[in-house]
Amino acid sequence: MLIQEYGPLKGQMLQIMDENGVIQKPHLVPELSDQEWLELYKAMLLTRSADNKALQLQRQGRMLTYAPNTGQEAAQVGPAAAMGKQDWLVPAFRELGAWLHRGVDLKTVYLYWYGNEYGSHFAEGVKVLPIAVPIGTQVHHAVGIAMASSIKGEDDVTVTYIGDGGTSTGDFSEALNFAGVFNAPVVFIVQNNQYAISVSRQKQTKAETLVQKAVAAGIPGILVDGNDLFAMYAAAKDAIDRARLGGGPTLIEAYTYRLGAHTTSDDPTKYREDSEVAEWQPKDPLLRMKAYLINKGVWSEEQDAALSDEYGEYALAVFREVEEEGDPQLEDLFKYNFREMPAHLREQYEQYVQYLEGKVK
Amino acid sequence: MLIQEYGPLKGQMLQIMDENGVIQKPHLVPELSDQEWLELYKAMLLTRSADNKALQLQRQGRMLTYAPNTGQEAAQVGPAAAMGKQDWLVPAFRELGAWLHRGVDLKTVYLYWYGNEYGSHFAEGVKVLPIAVPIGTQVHHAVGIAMASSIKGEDDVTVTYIGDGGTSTGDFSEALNFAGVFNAPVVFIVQNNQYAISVSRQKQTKAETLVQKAVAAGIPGILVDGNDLFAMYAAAKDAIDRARLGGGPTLIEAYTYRLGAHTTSDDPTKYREDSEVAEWQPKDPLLRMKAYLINKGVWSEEQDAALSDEYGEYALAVFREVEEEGDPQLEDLFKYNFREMPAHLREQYEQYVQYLEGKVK
Amino acid sequence: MALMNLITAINHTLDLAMAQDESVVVFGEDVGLEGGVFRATVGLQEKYGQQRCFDTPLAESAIVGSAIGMAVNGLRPVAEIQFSGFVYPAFNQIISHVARMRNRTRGQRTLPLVIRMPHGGGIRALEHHSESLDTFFGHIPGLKVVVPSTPYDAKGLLLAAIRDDDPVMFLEPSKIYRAFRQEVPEEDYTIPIGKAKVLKPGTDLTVVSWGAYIHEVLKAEQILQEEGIDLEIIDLRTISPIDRDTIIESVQKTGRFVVVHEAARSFGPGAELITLVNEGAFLHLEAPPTRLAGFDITIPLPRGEHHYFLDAQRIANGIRQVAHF
Amino acid sequence: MALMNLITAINHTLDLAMAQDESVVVFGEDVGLEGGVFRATVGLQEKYGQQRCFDTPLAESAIVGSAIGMAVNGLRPVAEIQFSGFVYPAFNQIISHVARMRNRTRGQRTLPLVIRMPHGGGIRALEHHSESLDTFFGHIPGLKVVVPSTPYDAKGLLLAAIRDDDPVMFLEPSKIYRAFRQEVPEEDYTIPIGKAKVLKPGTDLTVVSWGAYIHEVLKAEQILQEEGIDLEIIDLRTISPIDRDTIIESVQKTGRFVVVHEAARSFGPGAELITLVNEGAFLHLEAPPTRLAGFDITIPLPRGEHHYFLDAQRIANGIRQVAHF
Ligand SMILES: Cc1ncc(C[n+]2csc(CCOP(=O)(O)OP(=O)(O)O)c2C)c(N)n1
Ligand SMILES: Cc1ncc(C[n+]2csc(CCOP(=O)(O)OP(=O)(O)O)c2C)c(N)n1
Ligand SMILES: [Mg+2]
Ligand SMILES: [Mg+2]
Repeated sequence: MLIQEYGPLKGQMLQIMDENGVIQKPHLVPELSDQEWLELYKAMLLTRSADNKALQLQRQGRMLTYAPNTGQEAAQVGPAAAMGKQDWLVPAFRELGAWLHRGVDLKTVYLYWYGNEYGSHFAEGVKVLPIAVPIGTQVHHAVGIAMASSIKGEDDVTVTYIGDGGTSTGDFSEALNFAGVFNAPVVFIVQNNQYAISVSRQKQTKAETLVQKAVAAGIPGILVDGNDLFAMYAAAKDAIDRARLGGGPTLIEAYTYRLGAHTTSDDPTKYREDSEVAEWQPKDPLLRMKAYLINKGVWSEEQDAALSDEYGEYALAVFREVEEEGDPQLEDLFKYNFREMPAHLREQYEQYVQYLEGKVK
Repeated sequence: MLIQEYGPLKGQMLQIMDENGVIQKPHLVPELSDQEWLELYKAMLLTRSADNKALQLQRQGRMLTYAPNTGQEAAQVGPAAAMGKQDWLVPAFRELGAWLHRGVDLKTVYLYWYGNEYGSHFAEGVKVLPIAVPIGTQVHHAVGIAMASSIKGEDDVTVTYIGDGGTSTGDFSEALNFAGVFNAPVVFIVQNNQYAISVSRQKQTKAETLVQKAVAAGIPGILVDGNDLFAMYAAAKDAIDRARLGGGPTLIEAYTYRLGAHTTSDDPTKYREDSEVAEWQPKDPLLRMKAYLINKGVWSEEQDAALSDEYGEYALAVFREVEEEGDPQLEDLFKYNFREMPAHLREQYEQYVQYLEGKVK
Repeated sequence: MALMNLITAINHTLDLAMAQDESVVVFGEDVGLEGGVFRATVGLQEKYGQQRCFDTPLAESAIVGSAIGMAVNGLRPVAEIQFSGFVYPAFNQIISHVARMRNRTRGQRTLPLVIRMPHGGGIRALEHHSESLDTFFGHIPGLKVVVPSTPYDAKGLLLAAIRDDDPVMFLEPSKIYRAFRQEVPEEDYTIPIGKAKVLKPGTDLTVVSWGAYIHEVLKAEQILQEEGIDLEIIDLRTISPIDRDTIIESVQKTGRFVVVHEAARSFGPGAELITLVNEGAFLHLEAPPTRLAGFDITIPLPRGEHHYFLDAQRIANGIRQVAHF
Repeated sequence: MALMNLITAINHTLDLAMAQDESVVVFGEDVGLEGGVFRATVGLQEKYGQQRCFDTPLAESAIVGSAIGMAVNGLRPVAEIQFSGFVYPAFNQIISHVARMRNRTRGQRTLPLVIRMPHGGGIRALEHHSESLDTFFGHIPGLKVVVPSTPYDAKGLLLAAIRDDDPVMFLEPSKIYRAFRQEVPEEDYTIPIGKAKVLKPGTDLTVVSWGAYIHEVLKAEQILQEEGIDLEIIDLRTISPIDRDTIIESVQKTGRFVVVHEAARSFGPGAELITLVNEGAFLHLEAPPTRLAGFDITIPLPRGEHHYFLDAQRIANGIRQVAHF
């Protein structure tokens, strides 16, 4: 078990493929075919393309606020791919790669960042919770979902995400502790992208690693190179399998970097050096994986460029649909607060409709 | 430094004097004279006597709810004695031994459990915060006080208490983390008395020890036999000295046992076996310390019985004062919400006074 | 039928709900082994096992937050908060998620959960054990808020709450947990959430109250009846959504309105009711609609708390002034 | 004098307060190095050092809880919460301690602290970035709650808040952070907390509002003025304690009352104001006192938020009905 070697206090970080796309720990490479790895790379590429498109659209004033995830694709696609079909995903708010891989439509994602509640309404059967904006809150939901699975005697596993900033919230510790006490089949993935808006990881906690926070709850943890798809897949698979067999929760720290801004409202040059970003650029999870696949002979720069364009066009087409859909129905703002609209709410709605009609005539 | 040997993950518990009152680690005995140890023993005895008296009075219907601390005296008096005159104490709610030793009048304590707000108003210069009933909240105050000391360049240290149950609150983790980040001169003492009302320590967390929660915040910690006055004094002194010199926070787990009920509203036989209590009885911190002092020839059973009676009478006399003081002034209920009573509050007060007067005539 | 007090009625109702529906789970601090500090859950762990009735660590945010997850994943959680004064750590979960998940997901994720807690004071308890949270919860769009005043109502309302597909805050007036017993049918029945109850019809003045205070109002009614003042008394039962129609109909008839509540006066629930009366019965008003409420102070410790709470005398006094306006 | 918008006025005021009083410290998430996500604290860390202006870890309960400790130990902390929607984790500290420490200790431990936060919506932001918390804070005994509506007022009120020996919740309408600039004197001045301001005297109807909405009310006034309706407009400025006298005097004169607020309608701040008007000017009322308020729904995401917020047209429409009652 990986935990033995890469546990919270081992001072080791699990890396299978190095920064040049060379496999360093062949015995740890998960048993997927080259074709399957290629598919996961494509999932990362789609994520990157959709991300870039969103940023571009935002600059054009067509998308609202957007939280880019460039640089974090492996930390998202790896675990998503390691999940079983029946498993639950409980995201924070920056997990595009995981959403898409777990079956959330890109259109839904774009609707969200476009400012439409339907962006949190997923297709039937997609076991993903909506974005949780208040940092730290979602991990409780994940634990509760996992507890319910145990109580019902089902073997679904729940995977949840949180940021490095999120690990300072009391909610994070409480949730780890609950998960430990109830032996909940849940995997916590901390995307340590080194920043919480402008606050660096060093200012967030004196702990040397974030994974060592698992010790407080008495649960296992593992520190992983979050930009290594192989390592992220392997660690997540290990934790998910263990959870499914009744082994309880695991904390995974995905050590990565937010290459872009916090959101489109943020200007990272105010709080970090370009040189720091430049150091992380070559560690880009896509570059590595592409190098690996090209080396393996199953992919080429040409194919890559073409697919990237294709995804970009696809993303644009999806966004056009979102734009065409326009604003939500007025009634929708009132309709979903309760199963049945209470009298006072109906009255507020109807009076407003009357007002709008009066205004129109 | 003790932390080296008894740190969070060493699996060792600091014990200097064993359960029979025999010193096992002479080199670790803090440098106090026999007379000074005797004084600390007396402080524990006073605590025990005041506790017993409160329980007795409560059974007579004269005291309201009371939270006994029998069995936890060493965990309270030890650290209180290790503090400097200028240091702050931020209690939870079961720290009678610490309050008394830090200069809180027994009368004030009794006023509190008698249901009078003056029980949270201490004599001038007593640097103790009132009881914090909402579990976990007080540790933030302690960190803030300590941060202020640093900011002002003063070298006061803050000591704060929390229970084993309290370590599950998000507040506890947040506070440890803040303390670490700001290198705050604060010492957290977890009184692990094995229960949070009916919930046993084992159900509170999967962590093997509570002190290992320090790891999450990257701060030092030490597990201590909470019924050993020598060990509690030594650990606290070590941590306080380090904090005063700029070494930052420490977490101390005082491993102890609540020999009595949670409060006078609680019936512990509902959730624990008598045999368990019986096992802990001989570990009583007073028994041990008394044995030590008698062995040393500075104390005797006779003196002990006499002093215990004396303290009991003293406590009763203090309580009579409390009873005689009667109910608080009506105006006091309104007067202290703000520096100046706002108009609406004054009106509410005056109307009520009018009502009362009207009723009387 | 059996004689039950409020707490035994709640215990009986939880038992019934758990027996009928496997998805009902009950948890909180001291809820399992001990059966709750007020003994609302006594016997349930023994009967239904540790999977369905259990103790949690001391963490209210986690209690409510995990209840959300359980509700998402097919259970009907009934979480206990030990006292209303300890629910604040869970406010983030309650406001940000409990109340909003349905709307956020446009109806896709519903949260059939109940959060129970002892509510209000008058039990000579320590600080924070006496808080009234009507306004806080009432002001949050997306929550239903219920306060029963009798064992019979508690059963019917709690069963309705557990079966409701939306989250319900169930506030139990701790002062009357054991105050009196009442015949409560063993069988299944529900009382609709959102409906007030006219406890006593009358012609001169409408009084609205709920929870423990209803019983003081009923005593005040006796005093005033002798003086020839005929009150119409309404037990609100649901704080949100408020049953406006029942109240407004009543005030249109009586022309006078008094609301009696334990919570602090300013921004309290009385303000909402008075405003509803203004909105629905302004032209019928013969006297200023009036609130008899807690002072705007922190609830005093036991030695002073009797000043805070309204008794029948004070209530009668307040109502009398409005009746004679 | 210098031209300032609301956010620059706040920045200038914090600077002034820190320069004058060493005990003033400023902190919160992104407050130090970056100078705040809205740039309210920009330049302060550079000028006063990391000890007096600093970033905290992401933990609102700890931010407020440690502020309490700092206030106990001789500082005057000014804590920033990044958005009002993220203050809920700190509710326990605010309700249980910030508001109660003075009373609990019978005046011995006072908490001279300020908790600042952007407040309300209309900035096309994500979920939780648009919440109005007037009622929540207003209902808590022991808190003062201030909402400025102009750069000039922001400075005077913030200085008053920082110098106040009691805790003040300082709610900054983020919609107008950069909406307009105004001459703000460089020198020291305070505006008393607890005093409303008559922005425009009038004879026909009293309108009370505050924060960003005041500016919509002023626009509505123009519309109605043309129709011959003469409004008296009051900027409440302090939500708690409310300046009743100013409002009641006004309503006694005009006989008509409208309160306009952004928060959800039910149990909202309008209910309190209407109740105060009932209590103080019932016999002068010529029309039902009325609230124009947010719907009882979760504030919609940007594509729907325009429906939630009241603009001058809707406000004028609502006032018109009361004027013609
Ligand atoms: C409780 C809470 N406080 C503050 C915020 C504002 N905020 C949004 S994102 C963020 C930083 C989050 O950092 P991290 O957890 O590392 O996630 P990342 O943005 O790096 O993905 C903050 C402070 C929030 N959303 N919730
Ligand atoms: C936030 C909160 N939740 C619940 C309670 C009710 N309560 C009072 S004491 C207690 C148990 C505390 O256990 P622990 O921290 O171990 O302290 P001990 O009582 O053992 O000294 C509980 C649950 C509370 N006071 N505060
Ligand atoms: Mg981050
Ligand atoms: Mg304990």
